[in-house]
Amino acid sequence: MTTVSNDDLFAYALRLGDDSLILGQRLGEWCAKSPEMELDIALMNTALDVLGRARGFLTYAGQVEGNGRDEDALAFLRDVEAFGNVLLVEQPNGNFADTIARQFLFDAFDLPFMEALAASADETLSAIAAKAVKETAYHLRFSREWTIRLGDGTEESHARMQAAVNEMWPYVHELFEMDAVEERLCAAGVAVDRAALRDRFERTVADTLAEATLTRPETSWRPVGGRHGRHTEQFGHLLAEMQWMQRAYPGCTW
Amino acid sequence: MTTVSNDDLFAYALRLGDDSLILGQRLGEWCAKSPEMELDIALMNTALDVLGRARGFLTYAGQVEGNGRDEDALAFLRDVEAFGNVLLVEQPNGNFADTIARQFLFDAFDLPFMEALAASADETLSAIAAKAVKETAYHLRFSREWTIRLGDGTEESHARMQAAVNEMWPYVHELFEMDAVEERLCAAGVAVDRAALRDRFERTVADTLAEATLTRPETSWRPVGGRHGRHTEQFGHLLAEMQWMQRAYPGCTW
Amino acid sequence: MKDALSGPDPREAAFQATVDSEGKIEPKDWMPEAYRKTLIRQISQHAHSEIIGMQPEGNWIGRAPTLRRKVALVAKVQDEAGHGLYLYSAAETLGASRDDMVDALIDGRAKYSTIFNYPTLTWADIGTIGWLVDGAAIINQVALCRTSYGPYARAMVRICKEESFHQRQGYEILVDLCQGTAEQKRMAQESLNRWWWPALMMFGPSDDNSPNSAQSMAWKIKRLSNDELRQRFVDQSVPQAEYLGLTIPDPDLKWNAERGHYDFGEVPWDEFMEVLKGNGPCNRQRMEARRKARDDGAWVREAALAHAAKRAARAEKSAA
Amino acid sequence: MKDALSGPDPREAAFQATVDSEGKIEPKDWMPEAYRKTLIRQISQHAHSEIIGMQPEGNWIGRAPTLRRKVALVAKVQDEAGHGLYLYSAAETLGASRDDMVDALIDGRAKYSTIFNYPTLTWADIGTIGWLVDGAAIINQVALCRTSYGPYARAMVRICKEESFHQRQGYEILVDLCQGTAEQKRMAQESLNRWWWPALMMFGPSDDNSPNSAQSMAWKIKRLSNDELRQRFVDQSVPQAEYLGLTIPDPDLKWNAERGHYDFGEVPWDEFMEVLKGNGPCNRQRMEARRKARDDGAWVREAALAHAAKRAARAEKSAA
Repeated sequence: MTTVSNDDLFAYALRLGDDSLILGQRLGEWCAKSPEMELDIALMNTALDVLGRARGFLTYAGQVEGNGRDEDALAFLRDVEAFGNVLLVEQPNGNFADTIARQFLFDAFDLPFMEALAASADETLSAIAAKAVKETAYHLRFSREWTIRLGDGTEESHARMQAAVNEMWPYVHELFEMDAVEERLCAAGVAVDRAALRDRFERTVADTLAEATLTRPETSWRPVGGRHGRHTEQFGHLLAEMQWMQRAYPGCTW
Repeated sequence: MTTVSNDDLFAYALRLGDDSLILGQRLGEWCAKSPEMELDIALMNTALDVLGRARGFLTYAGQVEGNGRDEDALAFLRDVEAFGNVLLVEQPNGNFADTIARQFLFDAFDLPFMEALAASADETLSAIAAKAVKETAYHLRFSREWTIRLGDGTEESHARMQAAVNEMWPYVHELFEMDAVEERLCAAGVAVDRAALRDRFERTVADTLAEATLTRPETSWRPVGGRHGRHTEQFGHLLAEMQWMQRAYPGCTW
Repeated sequence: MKDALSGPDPREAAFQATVDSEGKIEPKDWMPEAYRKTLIRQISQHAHSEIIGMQPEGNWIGRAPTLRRKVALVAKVQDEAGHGLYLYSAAETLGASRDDMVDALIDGRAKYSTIFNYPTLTWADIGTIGWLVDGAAIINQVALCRTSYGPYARAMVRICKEESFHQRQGYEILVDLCQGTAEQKRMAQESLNRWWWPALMMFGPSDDNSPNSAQSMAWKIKRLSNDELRQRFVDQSVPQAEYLGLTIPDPDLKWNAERGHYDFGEVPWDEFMEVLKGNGPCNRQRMEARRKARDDGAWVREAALAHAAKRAARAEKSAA
Repeated sequence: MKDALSGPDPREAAFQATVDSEGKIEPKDWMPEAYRKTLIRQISQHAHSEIIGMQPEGNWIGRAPTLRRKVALVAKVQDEAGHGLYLYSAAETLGASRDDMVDALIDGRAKYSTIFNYPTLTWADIGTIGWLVDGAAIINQVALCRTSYGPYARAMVRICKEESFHQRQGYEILVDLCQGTAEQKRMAQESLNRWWWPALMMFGPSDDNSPNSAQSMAWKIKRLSNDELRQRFVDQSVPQAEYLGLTIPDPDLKWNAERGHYDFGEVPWDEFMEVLKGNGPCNRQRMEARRKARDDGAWVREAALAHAAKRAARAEKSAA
């Protein structure tokens, strides 16, 4: 087995943490705004799960890096170009269908991903993933059911759900992108081979869209760049909000 | 003539600066989003004018304070409770009618206010106000005309404009509020006697609403607190955005 | 139902006997209409307070200063939504419908705690809400754990446990602020200055001005008077403020050895009445946010119903 | 219009003679349909670019780091809106309507400069846009000040002056960053890394792949080829980057003493084609924002028309 470089491991744990953190931040924006109080609870629940794993990944990233940065230093004291999350998770909440589409596409990827990561040679990543698997199975059930409910609901909900899937779809490709960091970690049995997850993802999507009477979008646009800090313009506004306290009151204990 | 305390003068210049700054910040949010490109230009133009006088007032406040704070330290390094602007100017943009209502009510007050301040015994305040008078006369013409156009336009625009006036109206009362600081400065010929402006304000409003076929709202709600740092919940979000750079990169020259 | 010809309803006497002997009234038991209505009003107000209370705290989820605090805040707000639902269910056991109750809230016919009409302006407010607002709520709710209506009493037992946890978390936030920098401590003090009096108002008008209280006490819906609860809250909060090193913004506050309680100044009842009338800093905003959530989500609820109907129709067809 | 029976239209010869002798074609002059269409396409694209270009810069108005910079940025974006209107007017002298042109933009039938499909992620991008994007625009526009269509040429003269001012402001922003902290300088370099190649693409495809260029050159709509303009831009930018102490992200960039120009690497034309097709990072977002502004503002424009009609009717009535 190849030796794993700390730089690679740091980058990997960081980007996984960022995916979870930013998704959690977006979900938190739904608080007290959902179509039903039960949905408020469900969305907060998903937010809690992903924020929980964000804490695990970021804490681990900080340990691996060894420069004394903890989860909060990593979450609150980096600027846009240092965030490695995929563009999908930073997409604005839009209407409820947009949020469900973002969540469903993420979950459909995330379940096989976390299952595979649970088998990682890295014990910390494996432990975080093992816990995440159960949570994500639940998230997927929720987002899948709502995709179906909205897709096969009223005319209006069908149109909105289809528009939402169309809007979010281009961003799924980045979920399967491997770079040199992940290739090396994958060879070492630490990182997940994302390409190998595509079939299962496509089956989940195909089944769900069929049941939801929705059409799989075909677009030639495959935006990437999130992994290397090239985010959307909305992302800076998200950070301005998320990081406000640590930026305005540096060096405090909260 | 009474002597003027630096504390009073600082507080006064600061709150005038804050009124202008926060209104300018809100207007800037319209950039590239207006109903017509000409309106983008007009709103940017108003933003430029009020930001310009914000610079004047805040720079002067910093000089009077004498602690080395310049306009940027004052604009970007205070938290919510230290801002003294009225609640009216921090109200979210809403739709175009909401912005016009906010602007019209502000301008209808601001023109007599700036005219009176131009006669201030304080030369700096007087000079800023003298310049502002011409600008505000133009702002008022613009916001008044649009109040009329929307009020006496279509059924939809009438309903929206009336709703906007109703929404913004409660906040006008704070514009006329005098506290001990202003009473003292007023006695010294430095500050404007706000109460004395009410008649002219009411006439402008009455004329305009009549021409716009709109009704003057009657509400018992007269929210205040902005002068003493008790703002709305939206205000913290405005600051998080406005202050991002100075907070994230402290001590830099830009 | 009372029969005018036959004198007092014997069921009413039985009901009152159960109440007097600390028994619980259950949904299927007979109860006076006024008791039912009072309970529905009180429980639904309590539910509304939980739901509206999500807004001021939710305002800081995006800006919580650490991930640990962010997670705790999300969990807390989620608990509040849960409490709201739990309480609406308790009210439904009395024959009220949740949709009607929510409509009454949004139309302004129903009330909720005036405290949630104040804005959260700084992070310290999240601490203060936990400490004082949840603290006051617990004092109310502990008393209600012995309320005469069974489902409400049981809801209170469950809710009290979670609220205590929330209160501790809130207080901890303030401990961190008060042991932190001068700026942090100032933030805590400024927050206390804003929330102290509104927190005292949470117990309702003084007993002299609380017309419904006597009947509620007789029915054991209420177990302690507003002023008794308020005194309990003040007595509990003063040493907590002292530990934090914060000054309660009441010049009349002082220990009264004779009474064995703290004396305190007159609550600004004018402000209370204004907020109650709808003229607090955030009344309009809170209602507007609730209305917007309901209206923006209408298509989602319609879709869920339509989908359920389609499913049911398909199931019927395949069963046939 | 050409008459098939009578050979070449003599008006066409007169037109070409005017062009060849550096005369200006004016709105009422006869001109070939293809000339008119080419101009409408080019001027409206230019107008669209000004209007769409407001978005990436407008994204930083709320976050400009000083009040001076905020005011300058608002003024700049306002200028761009003015340029857009000015250019739409120039196109209208050729018989196009602004509404049609804007509809074509929003429907995706019309193009605008690909550069505005890149996001502004840091404050440094505001500097870089001023320096490189306005810099490139000026090089294009200086050449266009001598374009054969009078109103367009005059618009360019006016616009060029303001753009020079904008470019200087943008460069100054970068000077401050590059003379600032290490973090600021890094921010400037990172920004340059993202914008350099997209800026080079602003001059359009290389001459070999620019089929319309020959006719445009003959009509003196265009005065210099894409590659000539691009070379001019590189030659101008390299010493400016050197002064800033920034590295242009092109390993092939080097001075060619023989040519008296900088050699530079191959522009990533694949990316250019993708962005042109609609697949840049922000194409969808830019169009959506424009569409939203148009749709959200429809009621305002309708109200203005309705009010104007009411006024006119009242004026007529009182005149009668």
